[in-house]
Amino acid sequence: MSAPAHVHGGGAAPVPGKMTPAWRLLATLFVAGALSGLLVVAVYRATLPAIQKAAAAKVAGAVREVLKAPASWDTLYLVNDALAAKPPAGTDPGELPKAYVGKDQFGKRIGIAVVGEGPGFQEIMQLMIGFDPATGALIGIKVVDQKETPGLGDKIENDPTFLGQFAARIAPVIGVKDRAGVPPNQVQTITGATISSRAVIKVVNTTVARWQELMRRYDKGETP
Amino acid sequence: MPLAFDFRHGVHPPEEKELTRELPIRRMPYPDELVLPLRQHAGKPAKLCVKVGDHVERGDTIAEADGFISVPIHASAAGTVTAVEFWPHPDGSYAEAVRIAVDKYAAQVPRPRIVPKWEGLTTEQVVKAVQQAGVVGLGGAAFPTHVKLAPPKEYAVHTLIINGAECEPYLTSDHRTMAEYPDRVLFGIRVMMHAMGVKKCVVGIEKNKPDAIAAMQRAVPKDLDVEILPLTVKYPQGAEKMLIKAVTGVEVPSGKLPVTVGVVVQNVGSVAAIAEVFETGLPLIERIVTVTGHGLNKPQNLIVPVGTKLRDLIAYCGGVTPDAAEVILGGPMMGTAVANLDAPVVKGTTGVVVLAKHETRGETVYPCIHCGRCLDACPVFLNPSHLGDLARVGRYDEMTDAHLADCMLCGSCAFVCPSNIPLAQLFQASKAALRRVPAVTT
Amino acid sequence: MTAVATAPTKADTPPFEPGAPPPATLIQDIWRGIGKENPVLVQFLGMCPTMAVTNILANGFAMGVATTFVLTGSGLFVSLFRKYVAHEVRITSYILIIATFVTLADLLLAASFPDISKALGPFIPLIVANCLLLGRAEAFAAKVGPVRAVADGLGMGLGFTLSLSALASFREILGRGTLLGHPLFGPRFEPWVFLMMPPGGFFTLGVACLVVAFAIEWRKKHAVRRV
Amino acid sequence: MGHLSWIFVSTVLVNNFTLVMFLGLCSFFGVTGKIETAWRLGLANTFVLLLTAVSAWFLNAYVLKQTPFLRTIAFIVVIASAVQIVEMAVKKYLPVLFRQLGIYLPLITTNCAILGLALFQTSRNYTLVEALVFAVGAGLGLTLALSLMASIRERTELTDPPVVARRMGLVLVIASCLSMAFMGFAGMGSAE
Amino acid sequence: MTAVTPPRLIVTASPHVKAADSTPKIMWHVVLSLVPVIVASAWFFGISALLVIATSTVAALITERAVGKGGTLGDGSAMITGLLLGLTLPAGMALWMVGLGAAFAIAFGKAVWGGLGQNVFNPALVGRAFLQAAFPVAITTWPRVGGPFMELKGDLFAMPFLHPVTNAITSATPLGLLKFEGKGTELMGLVIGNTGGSVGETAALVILAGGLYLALRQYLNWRIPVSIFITVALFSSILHLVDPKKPDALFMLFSGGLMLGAIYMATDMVTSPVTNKGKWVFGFGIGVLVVLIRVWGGLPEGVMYAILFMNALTPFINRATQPAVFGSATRLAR
Repeated sequence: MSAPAHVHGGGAAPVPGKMTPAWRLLATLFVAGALSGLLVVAVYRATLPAIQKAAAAKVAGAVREVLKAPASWDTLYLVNDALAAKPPAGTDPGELPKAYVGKDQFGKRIGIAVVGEGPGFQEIMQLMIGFDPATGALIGIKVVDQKETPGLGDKIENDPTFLGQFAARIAPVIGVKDRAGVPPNQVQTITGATISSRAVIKVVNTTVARWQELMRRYDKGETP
Repeated sequence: MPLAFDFRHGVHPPEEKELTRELPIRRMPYPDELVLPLRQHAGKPAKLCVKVGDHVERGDTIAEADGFISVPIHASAAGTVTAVEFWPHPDGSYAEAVRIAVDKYAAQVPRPRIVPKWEGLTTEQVVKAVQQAGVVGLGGAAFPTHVKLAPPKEYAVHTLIINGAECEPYLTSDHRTMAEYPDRVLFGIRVMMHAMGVKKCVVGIEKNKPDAIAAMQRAVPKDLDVEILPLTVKYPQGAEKMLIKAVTGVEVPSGKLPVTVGVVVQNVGSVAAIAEVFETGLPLIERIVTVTGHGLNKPQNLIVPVGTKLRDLIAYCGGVTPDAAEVILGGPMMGTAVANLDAPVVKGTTGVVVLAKHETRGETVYPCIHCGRCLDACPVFLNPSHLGDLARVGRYDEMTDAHLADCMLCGSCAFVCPSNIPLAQLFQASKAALRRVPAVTT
Repeated sequence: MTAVATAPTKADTPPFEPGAPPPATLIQDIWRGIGKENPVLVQFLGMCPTMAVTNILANGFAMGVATTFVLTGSGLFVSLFRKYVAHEVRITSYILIIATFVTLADLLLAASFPDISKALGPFIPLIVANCLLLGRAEAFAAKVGPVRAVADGLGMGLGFTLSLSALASFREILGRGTLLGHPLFGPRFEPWVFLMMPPGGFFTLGVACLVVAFAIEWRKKHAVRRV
Repeated sequence: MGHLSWIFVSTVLVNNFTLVMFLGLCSFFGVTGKIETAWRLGLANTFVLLLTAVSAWFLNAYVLKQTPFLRTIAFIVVIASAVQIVEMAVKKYLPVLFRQLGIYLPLITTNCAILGLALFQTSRNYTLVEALVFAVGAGLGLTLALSLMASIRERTELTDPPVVARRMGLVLVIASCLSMAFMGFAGMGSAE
Repeated sequence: MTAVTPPRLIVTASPHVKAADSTPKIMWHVVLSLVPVIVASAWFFGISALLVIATSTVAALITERAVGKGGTLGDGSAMITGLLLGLTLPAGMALWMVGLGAAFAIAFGKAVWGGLGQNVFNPALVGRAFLQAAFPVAITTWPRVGGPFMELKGDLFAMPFLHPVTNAITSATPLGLLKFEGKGTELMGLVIGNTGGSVGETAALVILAGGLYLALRQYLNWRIPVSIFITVALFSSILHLVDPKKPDALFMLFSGGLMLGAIYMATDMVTSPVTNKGKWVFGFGIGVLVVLIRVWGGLPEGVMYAILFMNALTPFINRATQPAVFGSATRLAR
């Protein structure tokens, strides 16, 4: 906190006739900085568990949803374009992209859940995508973050029939206006929100393709 | 010369000249009383030199020039000075004027006077003679003519332009002058060219006066380099800068006088008046006035003694029709409406137009819809719409930045304005406001 | 009281501070922010959050409460330290104090209401840049005692919260047909999505301004009539 | 490259800082009918935005890694200091520029657009290059919005709006209309 | 003996005569030229189109009467706003939404600014942009062309605040078909107008004829539509040449609201530049934006937003394209 103090101590224009000695300025800022630092750190310490718990619960909920309630899951970390079971020392596990590998009660892998993102109608949208890396078959999708047009584009999140139809489709999927028959790679776009629907499909396709490849390499034993 | 015979923008008001175009100039009989304001010209008003009770002959000086930019005023008829008092002036104000009771039985013969021989005179002598004769620009502005004959020495004047455009609707006095007295006009041109030492002269006449063009062309003497140039029919073709642009293709720089591009412009009427001075020795005591309009019973082109009251003039022309609504001195585009018919005809009065009710501007003013027609009309390329907005909220300083000074109040913008906004009036008021508040020196 | 009598009392009061707010009761200090000097509807301060987070009532209210917390806290601290802060670095110190309380608000909100915290996103940290805070610190808290400073902060905060809540209610009710997430009009209600979107934010505040201006004009007119 | 241009277009037009994200509204509403002022303000803003983008990025990458909770405090203090240093430097070495921009620089410190930029680029994990593009886009978007507002107000200053709209009502309606006009750009770049 | 003095002498400032055109006359001529467009809309969409247009117009007039400066109904501008707004809406739109849009258009597109001539944005488009933002589904539900004249194309009479229950057969606009399904449309259909779309935007030829009438009578400035057409044609041709999958110039010109927008919206005198040079710039800007939004934007159609955006730029364009004054240094230098 002392860096800004230097700057301001030197920067303040002295008022003629009312000079405050530089040490007082520095002391003022130092005390203020120290006090605020103490306060913030104390509150941070106090609130950290709750915040982390909430974040973890959120992730857990999403993983459970998109993998259709797996019995358990492991976390893989993406480091240097390869997956690792443990984050290497010196990295912040919170910042690394992760894949949640879901298992059934027998420990068999049922699919992975990853976060994918891409431009939507207005802003970047984030999806949690659950799929089987072996086949590319989708298990479930949940919108984590989107700023699409309320009442229209945000149907991608609020309209269960749209997201629901992704289950059991095989990526890469394509969006059509009226789904004819049951081709396993077609999903029906939302009327009036074609662009948002397509953005979702695009994110799903690119994410699945990328993580399928990563998983394949991980299964072959490649590590970062 | 890209756009000769023409200038860009401008408007086409209905000409309405057919009312008097074919009517030959007639002389109006003397009225019972003449009123001669001392301020009839641009510059300083004349100095009174008669007193009540004095008897004056036709052509006698009743007020003397006061300085160089001023001209004397002469009695238009023989009679007795009955009063010197404030009298309705054509511009709407009251101004000091000499009232003369016309001597009904006088022969109205001017005192014998020496007619100057122009061939032998120097520039200064011609200028003096013209000033003594009280000649002013008869196109409406009434700027003393002799001043223009003596341009500053640092500019070489190469062309004299005679303004025969007469672009104002209704007016035909210049038209009739050129059609009926081409020789007099050309004599005036000869004197002017001699006085100014100019070798070339161009007479610009709008194409809607073919008889005037033909008459002038026939009358051009072999020894003079005078070109008769037919011009596009458009308002304000007769504005000095527009005329120069149309004739020479040169634009007079903003804020500068025509002499800076070597040109002097004179009105046809003024030239004829000069000719009169050197033909008969008579000063400017009468002028040709078009008395016309749909509100008038008998439109005519008349030689009217200066000082004739409008009431007398209109009565002589058969009075007004029941739907007559507005009496205008000058043309309907730039002339002034008069409130008092006791105001006299002055030297600058080109015409008297009595408009019928249906011709006048409506009273309803709509908001500006920014249609841009005024921009297409403005001959000096201003943005009247923006200037009008500024004027309405009184931001005069910004109007100066928007070149208000270049506005010549031709009224083209207000003419075309579909919202009937009195733009010309706003600009005139703004100019007045700017004159009142002297620029703050920084 | 005559001038002679006031002279000695003047010496007892703290040295004259230019621009110090006139004395007032606590109620007046609180009421000022809600009514006559309402930060949103009258002073137009803190516009960014006013429009950015008022698309639903929960967000608007949370933003209001967070701002109130910061206003009160920073007001208290600024007032407490007002005699020790050197004039040259006062703005920096105020910003430091405000930023501290904003961080606290951010952390507390994230710990207790993670969903709202996520919805408000960077707009909680952006409270720092709300001119209202620095304005109150400089114009009021730095010149009065801690009690008055807190009262003023509370008042301003309440005014801010109430305005934000009103705007947010309007937007949520018409823009979604819900209030605090509860549907109000049944399934056939057609929401005015416009109000949920950025232009709707400007529009809602615009309408609020027009209504306030209309009320002022109306009162003016009637006051004149009464006279 | 496609990603960078998306960031740029998105920041200038689709998610215009002022008209869609509601950042920097104080100067947006405070700007009067003087386009020159708006330009200079926009230019000064862009300059500070760039400065902020760089300093915030380095702060994030090297100083705040372990203490993310100090972000708000650190950003605001560093921005304030950086602006002040720049102000002094410009005053000393580029006095002409200072006369044109100088008075705006201190105001910009408390402009939420600046802090907003730092916070957004952090939450989006932008790289340095992305952050720079983001800052330029944000600055351009701000300048655009400011200039539009200024030129419209230049016109409305000559008109006669109803009494109730004179203070802020009309300004907010203008902002609303501008924001609506920018809605046409929504989805740009994501339609392919 | 006739009177010498006129009975009542009026004294006005010069000029004392005036060209025949007046603002109400211009406005009412625009209204007149819209009649064929309205007839065409009724031909294609039946009574529904007329109901939409009538509702919009009546609501606009009522709002103008209520919040306008008073006595401004006669100038015809509110009528134009109402008619144009109605013409840009789909035939099946619930009438309460239409009325709301028209009220918004007059109140916030015009009255707040100070009434006729003072607004910066085209009021009809402000109303439409509001409706587009407020009811995005309703305003993009395009009923199919044709059918019996008296058929109601949607839940027109839905109660206010409730969303319409529509069971009418809908179709897509040519631009929507292209953007979302990659399908083209026959050019003939576009020119004649038997395609999906807003009630008044489909009949390109009728609109062109109306525009021609107005242009010949000088009630609209031809520079704006012409520059829009040229820009759109050139820009889209270039894109079409580079990538043949992109639509060609004719499709671009005759589809969507371009004709209606270019001829009736962009030429609104109040909201377009006053200078001729500015009008070219304005048209160019609209053309570029229309193609940009149609080709790269998220929306199939962008004429409305293009015009609104250029409206916003208009004061600036005016400023930048001031004509050089007669005899000024810039002109003399040429």
